[in-house]
Amino acid sequence: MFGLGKKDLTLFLIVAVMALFAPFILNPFPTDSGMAQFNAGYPDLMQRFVIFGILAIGFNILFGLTGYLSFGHAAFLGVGSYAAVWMFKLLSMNVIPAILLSMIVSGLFAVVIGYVSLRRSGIYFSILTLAFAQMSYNLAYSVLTPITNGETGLQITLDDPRILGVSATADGGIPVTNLFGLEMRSFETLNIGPWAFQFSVGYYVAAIIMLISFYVAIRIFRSPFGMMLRAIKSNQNRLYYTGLNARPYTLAAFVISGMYAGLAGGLLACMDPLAGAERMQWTASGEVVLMTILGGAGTLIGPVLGAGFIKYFENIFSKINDQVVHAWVSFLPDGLENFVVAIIHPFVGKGWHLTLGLMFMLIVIFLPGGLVEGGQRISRRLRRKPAEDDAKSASTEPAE
Amino acid sequence: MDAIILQILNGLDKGSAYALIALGLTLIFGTLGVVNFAHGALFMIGAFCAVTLNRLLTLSHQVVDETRTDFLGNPLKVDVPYVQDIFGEVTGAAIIDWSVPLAILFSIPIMIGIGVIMERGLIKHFYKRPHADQILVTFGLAIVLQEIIKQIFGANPIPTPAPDVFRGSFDFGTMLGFDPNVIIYPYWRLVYFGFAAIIIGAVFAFLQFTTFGMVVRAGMADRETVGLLGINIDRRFTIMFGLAAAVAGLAGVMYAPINSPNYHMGMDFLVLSFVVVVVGGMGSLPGAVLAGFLLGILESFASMNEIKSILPGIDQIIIYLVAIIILLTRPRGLMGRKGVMED
Amino acid sequence: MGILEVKDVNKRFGGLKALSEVNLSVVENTVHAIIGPNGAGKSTLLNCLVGKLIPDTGSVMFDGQSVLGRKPFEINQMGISRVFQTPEIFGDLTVMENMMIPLFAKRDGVFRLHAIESVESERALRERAEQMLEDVNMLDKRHMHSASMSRGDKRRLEMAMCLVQEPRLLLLDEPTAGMARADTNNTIDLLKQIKASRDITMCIIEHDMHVVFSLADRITVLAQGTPLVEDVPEKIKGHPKVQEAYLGEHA
Amino acid sequence: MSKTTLTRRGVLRTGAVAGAGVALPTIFTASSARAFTNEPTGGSVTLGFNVPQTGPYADEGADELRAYELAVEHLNGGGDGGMLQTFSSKALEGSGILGKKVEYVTGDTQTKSDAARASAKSMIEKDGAIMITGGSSSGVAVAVQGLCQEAGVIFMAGLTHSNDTTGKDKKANGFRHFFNAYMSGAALAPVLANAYGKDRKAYHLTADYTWGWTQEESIKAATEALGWETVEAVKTPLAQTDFSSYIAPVLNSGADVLVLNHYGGNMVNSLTNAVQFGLREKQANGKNFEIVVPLFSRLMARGAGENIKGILGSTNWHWSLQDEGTKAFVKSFGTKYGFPPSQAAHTCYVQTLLYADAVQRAGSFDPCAVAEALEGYEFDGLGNGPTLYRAEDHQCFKDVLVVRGKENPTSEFDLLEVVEITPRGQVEYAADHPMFAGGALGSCNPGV
Repeated sequence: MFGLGKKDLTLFLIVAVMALFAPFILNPFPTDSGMAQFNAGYPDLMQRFVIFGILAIGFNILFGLTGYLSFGHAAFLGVGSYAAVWMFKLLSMNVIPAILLSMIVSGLFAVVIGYVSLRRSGIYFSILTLAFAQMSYNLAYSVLTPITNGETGLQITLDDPRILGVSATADGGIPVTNLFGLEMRSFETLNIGPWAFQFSVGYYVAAIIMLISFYVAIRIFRSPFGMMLRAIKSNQNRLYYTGLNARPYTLAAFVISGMYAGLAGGLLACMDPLAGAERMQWTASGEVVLMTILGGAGTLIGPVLGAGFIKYFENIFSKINDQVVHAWVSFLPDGLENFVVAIIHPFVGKGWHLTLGLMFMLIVIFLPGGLVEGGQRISRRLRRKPAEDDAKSASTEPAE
Repeated sequence: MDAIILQILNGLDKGSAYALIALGLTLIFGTLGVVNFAHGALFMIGAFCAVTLNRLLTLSHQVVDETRTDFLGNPLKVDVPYVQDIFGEVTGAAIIDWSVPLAILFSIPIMIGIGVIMERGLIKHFYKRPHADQILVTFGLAIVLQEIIKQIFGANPIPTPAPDVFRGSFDFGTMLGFDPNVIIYPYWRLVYFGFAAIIIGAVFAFLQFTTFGMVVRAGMADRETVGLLGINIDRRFTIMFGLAAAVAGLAGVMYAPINSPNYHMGMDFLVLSFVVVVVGGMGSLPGAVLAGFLLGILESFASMNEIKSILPGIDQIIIYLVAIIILLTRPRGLMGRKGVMED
Repeated sequence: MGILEVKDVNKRFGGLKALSEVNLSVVENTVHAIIGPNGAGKSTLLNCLVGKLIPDTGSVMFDGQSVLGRKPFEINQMGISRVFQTPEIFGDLTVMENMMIPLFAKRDGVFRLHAIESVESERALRERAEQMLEDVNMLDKRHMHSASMSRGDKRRLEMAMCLVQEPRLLLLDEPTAGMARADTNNTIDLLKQIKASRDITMCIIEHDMHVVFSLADRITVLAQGTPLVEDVPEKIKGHPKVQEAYLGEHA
Repeated sequence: MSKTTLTRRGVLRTGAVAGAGVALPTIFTASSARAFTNEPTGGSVTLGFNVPQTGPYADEGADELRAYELAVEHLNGGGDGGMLQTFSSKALEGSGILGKKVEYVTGDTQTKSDAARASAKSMIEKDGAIMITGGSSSGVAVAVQGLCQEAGVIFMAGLTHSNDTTGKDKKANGFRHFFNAYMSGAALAPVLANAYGKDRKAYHLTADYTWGWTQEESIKAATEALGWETVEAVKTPLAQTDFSSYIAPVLNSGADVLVLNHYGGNMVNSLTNAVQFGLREKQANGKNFEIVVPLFSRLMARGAGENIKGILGSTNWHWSLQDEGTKAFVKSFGTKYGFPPSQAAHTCYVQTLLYADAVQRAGSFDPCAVAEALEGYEFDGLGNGPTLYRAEDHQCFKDVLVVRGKENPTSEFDLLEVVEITPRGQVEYAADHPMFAGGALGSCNPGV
């Protein structure tokens, strides 16, 4: 079905079901319990999960397949966001033209950067992409402020000359991003007992686009083109002597991957019409790399898991303060309670970076293949298959 | 003319810092083949060695000064360092004043220790792993290290002054026949430049003239062959890692008076030092040093008003622009060898 | 007129004269061996044929067209395939995928963005790949991860990858270097079988005389960058100039 | 877990959502049932404290958070009440806001506009925060202010000094208590002219982003009006850590004053570098060479150590002020944490009180009602003397402090001494002043 193999189809359907039921899955704790802090099922974070998932899927097409490690991928994310916000400012608050323009602009950007950077390979390529992205970031923050609004980030204002649409709504507000009238920010809440589930229009738009992107990525992985990209990673020399030119293949992969990043950037702007220069900083590029490696580079689902993992820490762990920790352990005697809080304190709230750093190290030390390998190990245990068998099947289908 | 001389001086100084960090990074790349994202953190820890020693020397007991009050209106408690109790007021104050140079001695064993523990405990297990895994684990380590420093010392920069005698600046211009105050340069920065030159020289001499260095250089050129010769290259690599950590740490110690250390200074330098290493050419020590000074000087030139007025924002991007140009014209950087980190 | 014509080729590396006045003519549908002691310039010559090096002077014509200045992939598209000294295959891919890539290259040229169709759906190509694998007795290994195979199998796979493109000229760079006797004999058998079963021109660079005399129709002896003799194997065997060139080394 | 054990802290957490749970099981409660975004329905109300917890401003963020916790404590009737006793409005009684217990959630802005918005959105969407406050940079303030406008909650800005926050980027739902670059210039210039004379040549180093530019513009205008000449104004990259190549040419440029339009880490480094170059011991044009740091932050100044001694700058507030409000605040903050509060802590504390008071006076949490209560509101007793929240741009007008780095500090907190308290009248400007032109407040948005 859909031109996918059985395994791919299963994977796709699992992802689709998870994406569609995310508001339930991510909100497992009743809202009035102490654990509600760990709920991730609110629109903004769910949107971020799928949008950064798109970014990581796209990055993986380049890095996972060809092995070219771009350290400047965030530049495309940023350019995509700027393009989308300019579309909102100048044309219409409809998200479709914004998304299209963000993909086109980032694609063009990727052609230029890719054409130059792909003349080198290995770490030289990484540094070239890094240099381009840092230049973009530094200029966007300073000299290019008329286009990017610098430090603050490009926003929608009340005096935008919107061609199709109004500059301001009747009650003097700024119009809202929408899909043919369906507002991205609107949501419905479903209360079942002590649980509250939020269904956001923006999330579902982003989720459907993520599923399409994921589907396209699977097709690319299984296509002759995807195979060529893996061949490039494996042995470029042989490829040249087999009558194939690696350069256009890598450039195509780079551009596709850049357009994915642009799409993600455009979607970020659709959900929240602001484009900040920090989106292009090297730390943001590094984050994409980390997401992909953390989840499992070269695997289909890994990067999405990695993206979710990092965004979860960023948004959930950073919000846990001492007051919250006290609430969790309030059943303990006061002295012990303070002791436990003191232990947890360095790892949450302002210490969320510490936890994230530790998680990076633990995962890469104990799960060399990333989160996907963790999943594989668990399922292997469950199935109680001989380990050999799986090792073989895993190695024959490296792109799973 | 005077402006150019001035910026060359500035560039040499910036270049010293770049070159020192890049040197250690290249040692690790070249010998161990490891992409060490935690190298910036080692530089930062070096700077905090200076802070720590300063703190240790100023460990104090409090004496109540009845004549003054604190912000809540209570009698003011004045800190009296133990060092002054032991060595007397004047000598004690002098020791505190010289805490940064003293921290050089203090930091060497600490940095070597940290380097060796890092290599034995963590990096060793990643020699055969893909570069991507190395990046992830060392990046994780860098975050952990800087968060630990943040928990201890806070996020704000901590002033760590140089000894009093190095305050102020030296007037080069008068030596060269310019007017006074045209070409001035802080004493401490001269010290830093000299110090960097000594360290770089020492590392090169060590690699050039000792058997140990010869083995390591051979290992950098062809690791497998050296291994086949029955030489225990692993132990030497551990020592090399310790050495690289010490070089980064010393760069940090001496840098503390130039810019007050803060917990994220390592990350600020990390990207730049990678650019320097790659522009110099992977695995080339002279390349790293050369690139460090080159980029430092170019960065200084780019900050001149005359150049900025022609090319606005050039100082924002100069390093990256130069890196791109060099990598496009010289595929393996200034002095890189073929086949190192190209896949 | 041979299918491959090398005329007056010179190549210097700094002060070192690697090739001087090399002339070579390879006749269609024959096996032509190039032998010579170490440093005779065999590999340099081969690299000039496939576009990796460009000669300083002279011409290299394949089927009437110059190959000079063309990139390796363009030369492959002209119908020249190359087998390397150490087998160059796509180690991360399965044997079947290794076979599919040259077929795509043959059908679609140096680049085509077919990113949405699946490899699975290319029936005709798959059948040809399977046929070729059967010819080299590797069909049962088609799902194997190619990096995990023995060196002999890798060599076979590499040859299959070259042959499946139906090249008009197959260049082999010391195909048995570093092989055990048994593997060497297998390779000779394989090459004999190839030679017998299809119209193909082969140009072998080889060190091992056993291989050369089992296969070659004509032999060129290269020494110090210049061809010494060119003749049929029987005549080469006792040739004084050849013995002189190999003196103390091989004989 | 916390439901059965109703300890002190347990109650604190449960209240927020109790209201939502009562109406079970309503399927698809239309969110429009509420009159405005996150209308508190239970016995408590949630405020969102969005401060930098990682990155270079983490310490400033931590101090802001301390102030917020103190404010919440005071609003709920705990502690000694702090400024509630000195505040001119007596609407607040220490029983929460409108009888609802005040709770809070915290988040990390990372000093990035993107992350700050994500954090604020999570507070609004997940935690039901009715008001967002905090931040330590203008970029973040403007970005979060924009978000709050769209989401329909009130934004009480933390530390933000750019003219734009209440200038071209002003929003109906956003309010700033902190002073701005224009006020810095207006307060500082006369003091500078007094101390260093009217015949001075200034050399500006300016952080190359929006805040830096507005500050440079403001200081230039104010000093030039008093007769100073601007020799050169050089932009420095934000990421710059070593300013030597920017400072080295200063002495030879003919200037005799260096103005550092830098903040935070930039300020610490550029000032340290300038002192290293010995600029302060030099003479130029026959006068002593001087350095000016227009926006001083005591917390950040600590990083520059001895280098700040004798240097003039402006600040929003300082703990050594002797008015009753300041004394009360410093006392309760100092007693709780053991050291005096920073200006960031002060503005955040005051903003929380002002918000709570406005709700109390309006009798509703409705953002539009709150905004109306704040607009044009005159108050006193919160430090800085009598203060006005101007209706036209939601900027507070109050006294501004000119400070100098102290020569003989008694502790690491005692770094600045107040040179002059510039009266409000001197720093006021018209709402349509060209430096604040462009943009419009728009209309208040109650959300939903």
